[in-house]
Amino acid sequence: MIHSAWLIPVLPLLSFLIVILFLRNKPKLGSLVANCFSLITFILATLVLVGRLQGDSLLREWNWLEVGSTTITLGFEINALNSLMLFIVSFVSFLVNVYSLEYMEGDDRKSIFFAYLGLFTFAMLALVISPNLLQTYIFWELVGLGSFLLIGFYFYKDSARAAAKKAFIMTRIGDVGLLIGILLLFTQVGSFEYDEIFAAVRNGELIGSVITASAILIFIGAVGKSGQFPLHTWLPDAMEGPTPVSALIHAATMVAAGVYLVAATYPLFEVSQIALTTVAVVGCFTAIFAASIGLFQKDIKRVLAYSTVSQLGFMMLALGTSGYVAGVFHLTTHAFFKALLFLAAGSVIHAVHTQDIEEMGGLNKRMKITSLVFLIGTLAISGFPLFSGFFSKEEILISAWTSGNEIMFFIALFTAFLTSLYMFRVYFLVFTGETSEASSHAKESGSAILVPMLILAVFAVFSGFINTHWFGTYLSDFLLEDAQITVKETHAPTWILYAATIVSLAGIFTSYLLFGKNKTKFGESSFSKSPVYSIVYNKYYIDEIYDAIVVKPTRLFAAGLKFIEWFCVGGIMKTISGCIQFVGWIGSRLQSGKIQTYGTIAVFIFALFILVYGVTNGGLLK
Amino acid sequence: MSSIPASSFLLLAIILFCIGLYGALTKRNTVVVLISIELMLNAANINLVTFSKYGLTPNLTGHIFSLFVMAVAAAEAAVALAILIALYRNKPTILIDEMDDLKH
Amino acid sequence: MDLQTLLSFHWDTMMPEFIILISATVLSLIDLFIGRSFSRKFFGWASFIAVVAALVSLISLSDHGVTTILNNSYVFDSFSIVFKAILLIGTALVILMAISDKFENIEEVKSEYFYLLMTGLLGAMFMSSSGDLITLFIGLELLSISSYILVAIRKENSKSNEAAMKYIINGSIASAILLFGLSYIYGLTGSTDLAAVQQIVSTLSGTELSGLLGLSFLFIIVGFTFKIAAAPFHMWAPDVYQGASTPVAAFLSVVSKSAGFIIIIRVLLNIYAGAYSPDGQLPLLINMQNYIFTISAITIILGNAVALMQTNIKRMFAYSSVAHAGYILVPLAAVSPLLFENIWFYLLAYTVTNIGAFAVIQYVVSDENNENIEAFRGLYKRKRSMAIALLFFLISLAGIPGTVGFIAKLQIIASALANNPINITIVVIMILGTLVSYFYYFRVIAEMFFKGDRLELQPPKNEIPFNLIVVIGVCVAATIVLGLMPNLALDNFYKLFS
Amino acid sequence: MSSSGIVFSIIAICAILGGLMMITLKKVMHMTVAMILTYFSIAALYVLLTAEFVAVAQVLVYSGGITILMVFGIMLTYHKAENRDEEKVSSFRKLITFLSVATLGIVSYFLVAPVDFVAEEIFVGDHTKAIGEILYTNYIIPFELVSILLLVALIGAVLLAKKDKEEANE
Repeated sequence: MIHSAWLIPVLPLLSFLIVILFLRNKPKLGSLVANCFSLITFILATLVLVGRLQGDSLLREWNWLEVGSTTITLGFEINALNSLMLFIVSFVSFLVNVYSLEYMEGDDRKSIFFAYLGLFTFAMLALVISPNLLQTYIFWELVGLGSFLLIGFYFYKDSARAAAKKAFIMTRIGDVGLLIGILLLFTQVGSFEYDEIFAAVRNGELIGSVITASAILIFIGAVGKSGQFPLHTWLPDAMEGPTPVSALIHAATMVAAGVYLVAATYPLFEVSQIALTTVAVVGCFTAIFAASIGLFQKDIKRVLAYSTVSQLGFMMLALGTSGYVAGVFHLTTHAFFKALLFLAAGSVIHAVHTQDIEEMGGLNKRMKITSLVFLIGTLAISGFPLFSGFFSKEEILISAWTSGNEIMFFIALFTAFLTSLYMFRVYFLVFTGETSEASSHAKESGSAILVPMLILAVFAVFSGFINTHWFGTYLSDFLLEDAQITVKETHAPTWILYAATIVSLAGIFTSYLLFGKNKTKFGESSFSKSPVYSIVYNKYYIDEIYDAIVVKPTRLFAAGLKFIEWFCVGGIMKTISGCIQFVGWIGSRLQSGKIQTYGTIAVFIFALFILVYGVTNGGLLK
Repeated sequence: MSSIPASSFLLLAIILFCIGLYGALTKRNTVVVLISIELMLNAANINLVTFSKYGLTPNLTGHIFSLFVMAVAAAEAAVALAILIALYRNKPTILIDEMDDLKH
Repeated sequence: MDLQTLLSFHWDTMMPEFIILISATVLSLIDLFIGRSFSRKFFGWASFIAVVAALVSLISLSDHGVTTILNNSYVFDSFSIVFKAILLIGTALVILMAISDKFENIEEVKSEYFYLLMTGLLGAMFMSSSGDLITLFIGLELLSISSYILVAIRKENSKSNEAAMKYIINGSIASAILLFGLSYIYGLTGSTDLAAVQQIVSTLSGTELSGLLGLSFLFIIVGFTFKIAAAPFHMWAPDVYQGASTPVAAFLSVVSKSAGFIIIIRVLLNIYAGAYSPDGQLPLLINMQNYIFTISAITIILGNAVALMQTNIKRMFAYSSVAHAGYILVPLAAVSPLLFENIWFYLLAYTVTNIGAFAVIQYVVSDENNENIEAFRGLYKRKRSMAIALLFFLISLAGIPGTVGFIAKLQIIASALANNPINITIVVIMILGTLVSYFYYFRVIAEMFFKGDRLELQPPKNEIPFNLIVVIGVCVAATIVLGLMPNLALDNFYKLFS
Repeated sequence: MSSSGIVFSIIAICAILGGLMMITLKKVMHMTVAMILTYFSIAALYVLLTAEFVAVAQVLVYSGGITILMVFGIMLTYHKAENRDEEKVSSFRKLITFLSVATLGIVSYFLVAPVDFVAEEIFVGDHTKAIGEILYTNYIIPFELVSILLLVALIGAVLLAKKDKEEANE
């Protein structure tokens, strides 16, 4: 089975071509065909994963292009990491396909939507099985194109257009870094193959600064795609796409591509402490930064988007602190529970036709199953004991602690607290309390929406058990089997486990006090102004305390970060684009339409050349 | 005859080339601009003919080349004037800096 | 030399040139003698057939072996075959485009159009197939003068006249500068035969004369930058493309530019690769690399930055073609060992994508009677096939994987870096330039796919003419097929050069 | 200075003077006359360089053909504006042009100065015949190509300069 792994990306491509060419105007048939293909892809991927579990890695390549003495190959590779990724991607993609059957009902471009899903899945799967950096880059770009199409799916909305464009451009900036990194490696190694590059690194053929530079450049690519600071701004905006797309792209797969890339090129990072530290710092900062912004969002999808950014930061932090397994592990569990959360959010949006959580409320009576699965997802992401997120987050905390960087560890711990705080905020505001006006007509979604969610819920609960210290570290053993990295034996202090548990519970409890009991809404000017008569005095007192010690500092912190974002990121972007625009402006001003101006400019530059030549080579000064 | 150094001829060519270039870039009348360009071509011809006589291996190729250049120059001048006349029919000006509808 | 010697040359290798020459002459005679009322519609197809016949005869000659006629006046070698093929393909496509060229609803295409395109092509072919400075110069001028007239051919239109005026004045200045440089080459070597020149310049080492040789390099390269529309002589391009009719703009941006690169390779490599610099160390070409580097960098930066500002689609493509000239100069600036194939493949890629794009532009512009980018608004809903075709061309020009444009850029970058890692500077400039180019290419894509209210959009007034369907079909197919299987073209290239 | 040196100096001064007058005089007709002076000086220079045939061609093509062409151009496009003051050209641009051209000239001169080739009598006998022979054997290809070029220029000039019949009737 493993030998025909190349079929896995080809099938979604076929689905894309068939649907876009022949079934454009047949939404029923088109979506059905896409689903069939998606199912077969998923089955194949599962078989390949099973095959890899029992067998060995595989590498197949064909010559594609010859540039002088260098041969560029195309091929595919199956190893532990990417067989796992294949499974995750095709699995989530399949569930999203099923889910969209109902969710996209009535849209007259339903077929096209499914075609795009196929294109995107193709690109992502092909990215994952690439055996060399060039092929990775090609599909990396194609993934960007697919997400561009899907984010801009509702292109008649200005905001969707702007978001699609922003996503494309922002990730392109990262891509340029990646491309330069790849080319830098190419100049040094003379090959794009992962294996050859890693071999060169192992044999010490590359000097340290080159490794560091190329690792950081590759990381810049990952920063763009995985929405890390400072290139994260496109990800929340990308929520303009249909919700199933958000679940697929902006939770489970595409944004994970950055993390995957860092993991796939890990041997490179491993030997450069500077690169690792960069990854860790950026990840850590992104985690807390996004979490603190997420706390104050009102749009349910934006909260989830920021939480994605934050969780991706966690993964990067893990990778940066030598927690290779921890990073991949969290990537796996996150794919399940975040897809679940998005799908559930989609179900809610589908029912209440608003995305503002402060307008929702009391949905647990009307949408029992959705409410349940959302709760499961929330518990998982919050790291509630025995849920999947609990184990993977613990791994990350352990790797942060054992790397010896206490500050990052405590930031991560605090972020874990914030995570449960803001995620439960969503849960409490949306599902508990009085039924709001918007929610009063909500109906539970149909089975095509519910079944995928329930399946994902099962995974969100249990997927953590693939790597625990109690039952066995299956994932870790599997991944380290053929990953070309060195593993450091670590002894994690047990108190981290308790600390993680306490932090998670504290977050949930705080959230309950703030949002479950009191329905604090940040939308009102301030909550000290909330009507005194409606609440009992001592509750009010608690509110005050929380307001003073938690909410206000966090809000201040968030404001500060927002400022940094606006100032640094925006400033740099503005400067660069300003420079280009300035050059363009100068250029078009010089283009005065007057023939002789053109000639004068040409002769002026010509004279400069001649002057420089005369002085340097011509020996004019001798 | 041989008392004139080759560089005198070459210097003269450079001077005429520069005069032509300056005229081509600053004169407003299109016809004068065209004349200036002819002067530049003439300067190149002086070089060619000089090198025919003074050179590593003097030969007649320079003469041939300069004859070809003359033919080309004549053709270019004819086409340029035809374009000028066509232009003049649509927009009665021969001032070169007034031909600036296409810009930026 | 008697008739016997003259006849002993392999004149048969000039078959493609003869076909073009004879058909151009015959067409001009027919044009002269048939009546005014007689339709000249068949001119386009006749000249198309002639160009295709020349291409076929060129291919049939491909295993003929190297032949030179009359002291390198005419050289038939692998270099000339592969580059002539590009020129012929480009011109054939442009002629097809020109058949249905309409301007301000004047149906009849001027008959002169076609034989002028053919004489221009003839000049370009001699530029790629001559080893003698005089012939090269005459070929260049033949191409230039034909182009000047082609730009001016819409003589009722003052924009067209103005464009032609700009073109001819800048062009004449550039060719005077070029000629001045060539005169020094002749002076230093006493010959115009490139093979002889190459031999003699290598003996000039260490003498003070190599200073003059370097000077001639600057004159020549600056003269040539006019033809390829690179900085500093690029400023005519936007104005001329805008003023000229669309097929002529396509001709200038593809065939004329390719011919410019061909003559640059011919002249610069032959003369300067074997010469010594004034310090007597390296080949002079290496010494002068910095100037090509600067030209290339300025061209890329300026072309892309100014393209961002444009609202007229033809001007935008003019600046984009300026930027592409900058990319094609990169292998020269990097003196990469795979220079020929890099430039050749890039020119091939550029030919099919750019002509395809111009064909779509021609259709849309004449249908909407509007040259602004807004003319493309909602094209996807109005004429789906056109929008999708243009999408392919644009992403190929932008260099997105899966298209031939990507392979071409990749080759240039890879071989520049493989030669010498120091070239990373120019490669980074090239990549950043490409990044900027996404903005303006995607503006057109966004305009076609994302904008335009379904209700407000008018369906296109005219059907797509058959000839444009052929052009666009061929170009789309080439863009994709060569993007996926570049070896189809490259194998043929290697076969000739091995 | 030898006699040929004196002759050369006079010719050179005439040529440069003609050029300078051409770019400083105000009236277009005066400029044309200055141009003829330069063309004749250059022809004399060719004689000095024993290039009699080129000299004759110079007189015929430039002083004859091209000058008349230019005069026709001036006549056909005669316009009052032509005598408007030349000062309207931006003096900044003039300065830039002047500096560039001067730099170009000076640097070129320093690079050209070391050229110390000595003159040789290249060909004893009839230059014209020799030129003709070379032209029709070695350079037959560019020669034929030039004939096409002239044909193209002819067609182009007629095409562009003639009035279309419909227009003429209106």
